[in-house]
Amino acid sequence: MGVIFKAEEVSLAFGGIKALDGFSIELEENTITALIGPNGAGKTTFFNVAGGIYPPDGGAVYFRGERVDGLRPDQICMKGLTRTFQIARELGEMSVWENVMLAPKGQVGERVFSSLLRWGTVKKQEKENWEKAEELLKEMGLYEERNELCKNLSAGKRKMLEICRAIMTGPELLMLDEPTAGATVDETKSIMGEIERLREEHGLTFLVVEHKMDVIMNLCNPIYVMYFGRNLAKGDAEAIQHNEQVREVYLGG
Amino acid sequence: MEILSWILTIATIVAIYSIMGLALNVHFGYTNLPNFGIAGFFAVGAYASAILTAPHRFREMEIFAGFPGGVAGRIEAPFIVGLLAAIVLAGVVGLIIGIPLLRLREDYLAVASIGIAQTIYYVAVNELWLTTGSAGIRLIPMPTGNRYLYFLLVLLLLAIAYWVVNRFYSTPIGRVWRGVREDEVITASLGKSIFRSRMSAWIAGCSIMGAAGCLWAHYSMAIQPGEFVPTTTFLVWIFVIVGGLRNNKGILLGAILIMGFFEQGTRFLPAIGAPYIMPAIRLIIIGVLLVVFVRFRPQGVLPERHKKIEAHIR
Amino acid sequence: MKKLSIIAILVIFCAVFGFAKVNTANAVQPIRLGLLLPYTGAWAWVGAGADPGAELAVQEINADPALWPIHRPIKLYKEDTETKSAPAIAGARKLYDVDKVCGIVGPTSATVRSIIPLTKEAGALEISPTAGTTKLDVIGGGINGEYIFRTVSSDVVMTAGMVWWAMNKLPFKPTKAATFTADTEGSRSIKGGVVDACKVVGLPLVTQIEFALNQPSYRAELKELFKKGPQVIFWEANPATDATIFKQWYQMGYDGQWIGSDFANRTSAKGSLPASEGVIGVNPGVLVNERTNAWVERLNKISGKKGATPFSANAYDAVILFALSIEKAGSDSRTAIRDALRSVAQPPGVKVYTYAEGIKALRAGKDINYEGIAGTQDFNKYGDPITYLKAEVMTTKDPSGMKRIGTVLPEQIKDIIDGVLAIRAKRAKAQ
Amino acid sequence: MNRGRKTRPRHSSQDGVYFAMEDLLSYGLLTFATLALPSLGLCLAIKVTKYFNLAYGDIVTAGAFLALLMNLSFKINIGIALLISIALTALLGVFLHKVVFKALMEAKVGPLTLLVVSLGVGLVIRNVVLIGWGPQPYQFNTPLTRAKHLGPFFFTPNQIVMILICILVAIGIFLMLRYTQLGRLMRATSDNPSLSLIRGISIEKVYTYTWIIACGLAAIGGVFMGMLGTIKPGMGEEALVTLFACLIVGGIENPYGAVVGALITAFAMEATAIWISPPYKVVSAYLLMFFILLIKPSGIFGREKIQWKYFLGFLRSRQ
Repeated sequence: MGVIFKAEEVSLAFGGIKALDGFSIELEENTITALIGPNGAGKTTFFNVAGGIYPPDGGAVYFRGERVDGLRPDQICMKGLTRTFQIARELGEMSVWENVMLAPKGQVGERVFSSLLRWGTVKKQEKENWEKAEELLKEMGLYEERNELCKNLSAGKRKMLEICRAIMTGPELLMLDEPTAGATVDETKSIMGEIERLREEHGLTFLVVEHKMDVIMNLCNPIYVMYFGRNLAKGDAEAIQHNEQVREVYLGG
Repeated sequence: MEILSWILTIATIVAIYSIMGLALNVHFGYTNLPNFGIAGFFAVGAYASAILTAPHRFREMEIFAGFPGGVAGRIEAPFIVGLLAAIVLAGVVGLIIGIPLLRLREDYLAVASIGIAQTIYYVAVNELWLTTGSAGIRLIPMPTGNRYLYFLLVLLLLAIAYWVVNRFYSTPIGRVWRGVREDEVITASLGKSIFRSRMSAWIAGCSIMGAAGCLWAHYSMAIQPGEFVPTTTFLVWIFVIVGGLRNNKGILLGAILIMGFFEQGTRFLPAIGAPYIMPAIRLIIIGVLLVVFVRFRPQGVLPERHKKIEAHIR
Repeated sequence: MKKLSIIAILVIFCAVFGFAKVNTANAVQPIRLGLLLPYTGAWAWVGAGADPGAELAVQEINADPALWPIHRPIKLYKEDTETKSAPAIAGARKLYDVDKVCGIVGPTSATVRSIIPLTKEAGALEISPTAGTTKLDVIGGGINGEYIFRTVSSDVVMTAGMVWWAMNKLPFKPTKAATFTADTEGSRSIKGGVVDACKVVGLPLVTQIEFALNQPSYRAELKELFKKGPQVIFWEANPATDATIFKQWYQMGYDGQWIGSDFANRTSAKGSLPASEGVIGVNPGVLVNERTNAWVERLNKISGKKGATPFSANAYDAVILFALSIEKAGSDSRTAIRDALRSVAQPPGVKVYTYAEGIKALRAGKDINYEGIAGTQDFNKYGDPITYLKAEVMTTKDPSGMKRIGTVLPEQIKDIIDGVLAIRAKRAKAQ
Repeated sequence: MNRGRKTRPRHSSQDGVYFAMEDLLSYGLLTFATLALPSLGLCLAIKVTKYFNLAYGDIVTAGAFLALLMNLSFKINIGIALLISIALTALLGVFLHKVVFKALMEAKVGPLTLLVVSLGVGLVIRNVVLIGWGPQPYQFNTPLTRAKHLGPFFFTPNQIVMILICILVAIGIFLMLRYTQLGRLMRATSDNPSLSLIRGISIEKVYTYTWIIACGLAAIGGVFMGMLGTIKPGMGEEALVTLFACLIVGGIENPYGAVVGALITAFAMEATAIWISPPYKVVSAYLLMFFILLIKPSGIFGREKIQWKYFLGFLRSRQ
């Protein structure tokens, strides 16, 4: 067990407003860490910095000991860190299977000439990727909709699709931004089950932003609390629930 | 049946334009790169092949007619070299132009690419040593010797282009391109480089346009800069949008409908008043058609077809 | 949906061709003659000018059934080149294959080269009334077989005329000249001719400027042009550009005598007067005599305009030559007409001045030499005639915008033409 | 030597010195006068409506031809003809907006769709003009005058009036944008269309006024182009890409940038004609646009800094 991901004193300002103000976080391998905080605390901004959408103004982000801040999103993803989005964003005019099959890394057919010339390899890879995707879709209950266009899916299903897509990139660290938002109770359960299963069977690490406290309390350890772009508290579910500051922020904020 | 011969001429022109339509589909339909500089890449392909394959006699005649003989006619390469050069050179020009352009928002890209095509046009007009200027290059050999066989050659290349573009759609690269079209941020966060994906689509499309240019040069056997004006670009856009953006069959249909009927079929209509009125009315109809289609049927006559996974894996 | 569309296309095509077929079901099969001109696009004024000439010729030929060539009337099939290759090819293809014409009158310099392979393949005769480009000087001649002729002279002739006029007819003797031409083929052809002709007569060219057409401003170009103070400027552009050039030239207060080519015509004058007062154009023109005056009057009835429109005489001659060749050939077979052309157009035949005269002479079994309105139409070995040139001056005093000030006869400029051709032959050999 | 044009121009080669810089100043200012106002109008239209209108060039043409109609057919003085043309062209713009673009904007289609539609609209306008007037060039019926030297400048009286009008109108538009209620509304709509709706501003009204102003400016530009050169159906279409070059150089949504961009583009074009090669005059505008896009895509007045590393765009490390 080692530290897989570390952010040190990350800060970022938008036109004078400090969205991140020296925020630090450390993720242990094979854990599910939660990041909570009231709206506007900077959770999504932190995801965007870690995912490479914004380069931070100050501080550093390390993944497996390698500095990754300032890299492009695709470079970060290729290193094994995949994130999802708070509001499910889907590739609407593409079908579910295409969405999922877009994700795997190292597809030979992503090069112009290979896609035209190396038929056999491309076809073989497609079959392999689909086998993986098929299994995943079945578990997440999306298999029936595999040929649907994504824009026709319900909000919960889109969320599930997004997680499927992220998993298909074969990440080592998955950063999920509100994975159960908009999902029904059953869907929430299957998402939670999937996260737990992936951690156990594949040794993945998770960072989860979530508002549903029951989900967090059952699933995650440790929990980081964020407030106005700063660290507020860290601890297990028990400790956080009894932390005075946290209660004040949530009730008073 | 000599009427068949005329239909064959129209069909050849339609087929060559269809290839450009397919390339536009790679740019705009798949990857959302609104290329309004089609005429420029068409010109690059046409000139590359024409300069390489023009016979020595062309150069002698130029000099006799009081013009400086240029590069054209020095090399006398075979058709296949011209075709490859057209494809490669159009791709290279696309690469150079793409570096600044592909970082732009779509509508900026559209406007900037018009300027690029115009620049290529002015170069073709003014660089006499290279392009023989506005007089253009003639005596370009038709590789098959006769135009019936040439039509078959064009059909063959259209079929290849169709196959390539179709294959792009269903292979992983097509998924990446369409991912870029739908949402760049997601596609990037799934580990796909946006710039590289856009660039590969851009170059692939430009090369196909170059191939179309080469075919045109060897068909008309004489090219001149005046053919590579924005109207050419707009015509391709119009039939792609009417026929069905993102659907390769739709593009072929659109090319037949717009190019075949509006461009050539109207030759059979009686003239009204001054001779410029009928063509003007034709263009007005095309303009109105464009507005109506975008307003009421933006997906065109044939919309995008989504493949089922079962069909894909099989 | 797909099937429906395909059926719709088929129906449309059938309807269109059906329409075409019905048109041709006449009692006496007319002789089909193609007229391929730019009715739209950059050179629309050329098509508009030449069209009435061809119409007039057909009207005169068809007027008396007794004088119909091979006892059939002539019917014109018109196609538009849009001044672009693709429509020109499609148009010519339609003329040869659908309308089954026996030959084509047209098109212009811009598109003629795209049509040549088609004409060659059809084995037909093509007479261009408007393509003056020097690039046709060799093409139509012996190398490719004799299928391209023109009733307009090569730009070599016109430029020789321009330079001749500058040397002989101006109130002063020029010592410095300049060219000011657009970057189009026609203009470059003119420029090349002027450059060589000036060499022949020994007129130094101090400045040679090329410019892009249709710009909003030519001030910088004009400034550059007059830097070395040329007294004569040989120029060619297009009507829209002429208007800008002359307005700005006038505003900038420059001097100098402008001499233009066939592009210095009434369309150009209407656009650029009064700034272009005094500008001279040397272009293919009819002689001024009773015969041509009567011809112009007849033409005016058709065109509805005053005076001879550009290239109308050339188009007229081309159609007449076709009709005479058909009569001479005795059929409307394409190759037969082609082979008959020289024996109706040039010496040693009997000189004839009208169609009626010519056909009567032919029926009497004589060889003829048609002397056209635009020129003698005696073809040299390249299929080119040396036509009459006229000099006109742009002036507000004439309601049409241009007044004729003189004629240039072939014999006057023969030396210059021979000199230019010699220079070019030498240059081609040196390569 | 002929026709009484005895007066030699003061600055011909006989006088020895050739002041290319002076020429540049005069020619550049005149080209600027034809580009500045349509460029400003196009800028306002893009700023408020958020799409690139390819029909704008043809609206310029329409403005010129409407003035021509007044000037030639109804024998109205060119000044009054210009005013009438401004009104009519503004009407045309509002008509186009209400009939074609409004519905599409309400349907929330992307800017690219509107761009393609405007292409079709432009085709229609251009060819209607062609049917009405034919392909030949026209001139306004204005007296022909010689240019005179005024210090370093070399203008005809009409051209001086044109340059003055151009500068005054541009200043007027800037003041309007800054100090009037309409100007504030336009800027508010530009910054945040949805917010303007919430605050009870009728966004439709702002669009209408924007089109009136943009098309009015287009008409002035068209008439000026016609005064300097000729009037023909393709004139606006040919100018359109140059106008876009002006905008991109200055910064697409910045009115000051549009005018300064027009100034820079005009001088670059004339400098190319003087020192490099006349046929490449227009190309220099495109290349300038290309260069600005390369180093500073938001234009000279844009917010971001010049990014020289964009030259190696494909190697850059950030999105």
